[in-house]
Amino acid sequence: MTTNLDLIIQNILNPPILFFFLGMLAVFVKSDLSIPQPLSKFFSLFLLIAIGLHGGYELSQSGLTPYILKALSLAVLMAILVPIYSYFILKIKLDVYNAAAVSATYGSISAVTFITGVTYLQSLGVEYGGYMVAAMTLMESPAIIVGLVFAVYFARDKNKKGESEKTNWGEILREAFLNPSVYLLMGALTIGIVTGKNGWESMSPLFGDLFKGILAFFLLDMGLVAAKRMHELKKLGPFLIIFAILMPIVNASVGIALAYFFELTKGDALLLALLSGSASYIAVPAAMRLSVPEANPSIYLPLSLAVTFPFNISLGIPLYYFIINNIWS
Amino acid sequence: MTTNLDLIIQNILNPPILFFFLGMLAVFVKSDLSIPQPLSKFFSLFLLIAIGLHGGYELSQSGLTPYILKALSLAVLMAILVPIYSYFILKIKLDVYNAAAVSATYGSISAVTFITGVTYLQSLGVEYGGYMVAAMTLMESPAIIVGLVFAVYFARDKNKKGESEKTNWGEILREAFLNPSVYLLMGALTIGIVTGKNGWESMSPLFGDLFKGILAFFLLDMGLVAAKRMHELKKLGPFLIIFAILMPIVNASVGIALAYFFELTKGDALLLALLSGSASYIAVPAAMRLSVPEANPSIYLPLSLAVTFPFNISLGIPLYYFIINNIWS
Amino acid sequence: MTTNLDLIIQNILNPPILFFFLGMLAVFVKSDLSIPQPLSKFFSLFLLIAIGLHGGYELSQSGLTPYILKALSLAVLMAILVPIYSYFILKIKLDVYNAAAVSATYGSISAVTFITGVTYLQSLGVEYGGYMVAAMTLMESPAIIVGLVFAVYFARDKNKKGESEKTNWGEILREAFLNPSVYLLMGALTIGIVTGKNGWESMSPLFGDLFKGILAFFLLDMGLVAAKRMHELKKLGPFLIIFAILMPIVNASVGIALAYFFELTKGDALLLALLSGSASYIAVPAAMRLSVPEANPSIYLPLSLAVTFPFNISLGIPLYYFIINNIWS
Amino acid sequence: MKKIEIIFETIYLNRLLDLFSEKGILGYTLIRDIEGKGSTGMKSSDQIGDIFRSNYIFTICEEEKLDSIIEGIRDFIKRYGGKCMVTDVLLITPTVTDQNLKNE
Amino acid sequence: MKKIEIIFETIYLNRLLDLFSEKGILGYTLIRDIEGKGSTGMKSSDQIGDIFRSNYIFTICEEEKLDSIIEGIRDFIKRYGGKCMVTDVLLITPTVTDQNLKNE
Amino acid sequence: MKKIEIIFETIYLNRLLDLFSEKGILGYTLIRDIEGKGSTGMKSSDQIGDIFRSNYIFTICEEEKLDSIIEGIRDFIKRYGGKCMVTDVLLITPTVTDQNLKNE
Ligand SMILES: Nc1ncnc2c1ncn2[C@@H]1O[C@H](COP(=O)(O)O)[C@@H](O)[C@H]1O
Ligand SMILES: Nc1ncnc2c1ncn2[C@@H]1O[C@H](COP(=O)(O)O)[C@@H](O)[C@H]1O
Ligand SMILES: Nc1ncnc2c1ncn2[C@@H]1O[C@H](COP(=O)(O)O)[C@@H](O)[C@H]1O
Ligand code: NA
Ligand code: NA
Ligand code: NA
Repeated sequence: MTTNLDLIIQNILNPPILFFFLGMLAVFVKSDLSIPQPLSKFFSLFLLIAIGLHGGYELSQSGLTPYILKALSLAVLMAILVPIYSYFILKIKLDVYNAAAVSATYGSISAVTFITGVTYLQSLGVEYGGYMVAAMTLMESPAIIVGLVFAVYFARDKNKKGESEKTNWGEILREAFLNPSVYLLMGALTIGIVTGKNGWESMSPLFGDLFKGILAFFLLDMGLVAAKRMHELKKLGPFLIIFAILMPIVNASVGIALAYFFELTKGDALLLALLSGSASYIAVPAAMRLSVPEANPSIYLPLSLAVTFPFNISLGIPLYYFIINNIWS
Repeated sequence: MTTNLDLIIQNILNPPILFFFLGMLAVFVKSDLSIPQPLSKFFSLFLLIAIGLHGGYELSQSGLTPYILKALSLAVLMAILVPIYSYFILKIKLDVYNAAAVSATYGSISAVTFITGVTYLQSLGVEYGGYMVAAMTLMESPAIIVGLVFAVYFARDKNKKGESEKTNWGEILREAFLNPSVYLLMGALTIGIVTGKNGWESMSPLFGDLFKGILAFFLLDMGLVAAKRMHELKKLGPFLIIFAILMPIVNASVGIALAYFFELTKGDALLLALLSGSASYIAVPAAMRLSVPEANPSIYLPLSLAVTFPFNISLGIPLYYFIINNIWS
Repeated sequence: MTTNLDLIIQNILNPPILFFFLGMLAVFVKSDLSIPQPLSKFFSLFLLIAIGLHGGYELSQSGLTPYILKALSLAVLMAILVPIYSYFILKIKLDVYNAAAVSATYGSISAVTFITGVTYLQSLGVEYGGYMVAAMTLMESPAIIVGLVFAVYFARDKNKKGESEKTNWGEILREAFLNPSVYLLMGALTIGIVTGKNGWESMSPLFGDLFKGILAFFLLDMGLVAAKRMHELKKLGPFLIIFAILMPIVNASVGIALAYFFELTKGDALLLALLSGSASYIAVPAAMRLSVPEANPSIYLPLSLAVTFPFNISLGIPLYYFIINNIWS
Repeated sequence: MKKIEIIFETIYLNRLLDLFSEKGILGYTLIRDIEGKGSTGMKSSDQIGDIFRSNYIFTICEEEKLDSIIEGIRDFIKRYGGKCMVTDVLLITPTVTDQNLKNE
Repeated sequence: MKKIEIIFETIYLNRLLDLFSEKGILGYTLIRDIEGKGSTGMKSSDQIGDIFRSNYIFTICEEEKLDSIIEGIRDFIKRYGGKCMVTDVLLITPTVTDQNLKNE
Repeated sequence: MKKIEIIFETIYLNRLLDLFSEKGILGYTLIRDIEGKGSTGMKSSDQIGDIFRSNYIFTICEEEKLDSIIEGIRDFIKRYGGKCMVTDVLLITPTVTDQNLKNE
């Protein structure tokens, strides 16, 4: 029987995770290590395409079964629920704009957290469904809309005094559904579905075999960037830091409960938990900066990038799996 | 028996082609997807080196047979013929400078069109010769010289009134034969020939196995860039747009006729047709901008990049193969 | 029996070496070939991580035997000896600052020279130890300290007249031991040791299989950069050029003598010779520019990059191996 | 002529360009991914994602247009942050007479 | 001193540098791959190939040299397009006296 | 206000930023990896490693601070090389009155 500690060690003794901490350490010891921005972009484009293509290929093999539809529905449900209840928790300490932005951030997902969970399941030999990539794609956008509706609705009074700034919903919807992450993921997913087995076979030497190596490279970069933002946490106070650690656990637990109730497999349950518990650090922050400039990015970005992300990939994954493992068996 | 439609679908259901259209679509729906320039550069360097190395390796295995010399001679012949007759067609509507620049563009080749044709032949299981890479290399430069000779010769009178700007033939020859594309292709080809089987085996995990994946990545980028230039087509009028679709078909047909007459194999015939029918969008436009600044790049670049290239890789390849298939059998 | 010439040809008919000369040639014939800086960075990060991970993995399999400790000690000894005697040779012609900077450059190592030697040994089928990567890591920093001690000690009098510029040893030590090259190499080595066989298996499709291809790409870039610096050599005079060719031979010979005396294997002896004979062109020049701004980078960089590096990877490697092969047998 | 330089967050580029075309500014030069420090902390070029990244843009315009443009930019900065500077420049055109140079 | 700023198409870089050395300009600073919009449409940095890409260069020179340089640049722009601006600057050198600063 | 522009070797960035904070400069804008030529030869952006690479930085400051800052920069340049220029600029702030524009 594997203990909780074994599960953590199994997760941490994984080169990608260790490269993340190597990146963080570089900042703490003031090494000048840096990764130019075009490379970050390359790694993240690569990962999105790879995740999409592989998920699409698996969907092309499995087809759209009732079980899959159930899993996808649960995912969308979580993507709408999480930002709603997060908003009201956050309103305790934050103003309307910041509460809306932070709740949107936590309502959406982190693709890298997701795939770190996938490699964890692979290392344990636990099965999971390729359709969870579709679930992830569906979960990226709703929180942006929910967050914005809150911001617009609850800030009505303030706006009245200022000049009549009409909310440009067209731009916001485009930002929510066509931002580069969502667009590329959907596109690659579709190409994966359409080209099926042949397509995947021609693409897998790049997008399959090299996946873990590129993930390690990208996590090295994320470690650098996350550590550089850490100093901003000091200004945020304990409420938000605690939020950024407890909220993922709460959201993941709600995801696990739903997964249990609707009889998902253990692997799918972990991925739903991770998607629910993870927070966005690329797509949603960009959307919020554009549509809610009043919110302070030095709140929502460091929380997501420098607290929730490291927590999830190091301790969160084994913790959620420990819970699932105990409940399911 | 495969029908024409099957051939098209076989070609289009290819991840690289689909990624090209995914890139175009991103621009049309105004997604912010973008690929930083150093990555474009990486992909194009990669593809040139990979094509060169592999072609060189195959040449090192086959040696220089009379058949190969015949194929190479036909290629050079086409590279000289096409810009000559194109010039006189283009003079109907364009001035000397623009006619020269467009004809040079269409007389030269597009390496990515070529390799898309190669992957198409591979998917059909049709044989072709690695020496066609050498043919491609030989076809890059002549059109630059032909175009320039036209520009200098027919624009003599105009030049007389202006200050005596002497044509710097040294710079132009260097641009024609030593521009980065030609140089790298020739260099990699030579290295491939010299290092033979051992060399290719050590390089193929990068330059062989990952080829299709990188091609997909690069075509995504080309889709973005091509779509961004499309708005310029409106200003060009129907003559040029029709030219950019009909001319590839004409040039490919001449190539097919020569290939048939000189008894090339079906695979080699397709590649000769594609080389003849494709137009340059990197090396020749750069050479023309330098040596014929009077020509308008908003004519020759969009025609090649936003009309001929998409046409060739989607419909041209199966169309030319359909013709060849019917004639040869 | 392989002759010396065979050994050279065996080394030169290697795609990575040929790509280096292709890069140099591009500059000499004035082709516009260029590789954007983010790609150089990518290749060098890739190579450092790959070398570290693989060395760490091999160390995890071998453990730390007395033989390995012996090899590591010899490496450190060479890293301290070389800059000391180099300094006094260089003082014949150079001032304190430049002598210190050049001797630090030659006391440290070039990772790419090292791995070119490794691929050479592989092509000959000669065994060598993965722990030599640890030896290399240990050899990077000491020369920086030695060079600086010389600069500070022998330049005391000069400094007295100027404003009292205290040497910032904290910054210098960080630069010596935590510069990006050393940091990443140490980090990857550690991750390789900690994650062992499983870790390496998940990373090797990227960092193992693609190694030679990326090395070829990086050497193409180094060829371009080295050739661009060559014109600076004219100003340096014969003493320094001769130094840059003879010194590697001397240092390698001392390394070979030590290796023979302490009974290292032939493969390890070649790598020790190469590490001793190679000169740094990234980490040490950066450290010197920071801590000895009085030294002229147009002396130490071109010597290392445009003379010693090309010499070592083309003629040095087979020469040193020829010597070893004759002595050991 | 006047040179108007603006430093602003990358993410608001389209809005600034919209403002430019509203105000009849037809030409500009843009440098992406610069870095900087100011009252809102550090902007660096090696972010993951587009937050905390800056661009630099400048436009040369006639003095008559200046007031109207500056007004728009002031609103922009009030809402989205950033810095704006104005300097005098002499624009060299192929047709300008040498006289202009002397009179600057 | 005068600061001469030029925006030009990347592809003509060598020709501009030739012009500089012809005119005795020994120092310059260059920023590659900028973007911009003007009468000849958009120049962007994410092209495939070198067409429609721009560079930015500036050089500080003595006022006496200005006329001759500007004349060369005017011809350059006439033939190859681009924009050029001139401003007054004070060059700080390690040896300059504080007097200069006051007199600007 | 004054605009101080400095071109310096990449490797000395931290030392220049230290100087800035010593002198009370709180804001600056930085463009990395520019290229250039001067008395110390070519600096290009496609080096391997950090030697022979340049950055460009500018800071807007009040005229009163200028002398003290320039003095620091002069020492910096004497030791580490580089170039520095000063120009007059008008800083547009959200609160400045239109009066300022006219009076420049
Ligand atoms: N005093 C200054 N000098 C030059 N650039 C500045 C200055 N203050 C701010 N900036 C630039 O303007 C950006 C935004 O400034 P701020 O809105 O004050 O954070 C900074 O990231 C810098 O790039
Ligand atoms: N009014 C302007 N202000 C600033 N930059 C300009 C302006 N007009 C043109 N430019 C720059 O000069 C380049 C060439 O301009 P043009 O020759 O007018 O197309 C453009 O791509 C811009 O980068
Ligand atoms: N006259 C000049 N005009 C513009 N930039 C210059 C000039 N002289 C030098 N520079 C810049 O300053 C850097 C250092 O100059 P130097 O210390 O003279 O080698 C050069 O690489 C250029 O980027
Ligand atoms: Na979530
Ligand atoms: Na052609
Ligand atoms: Na050494």
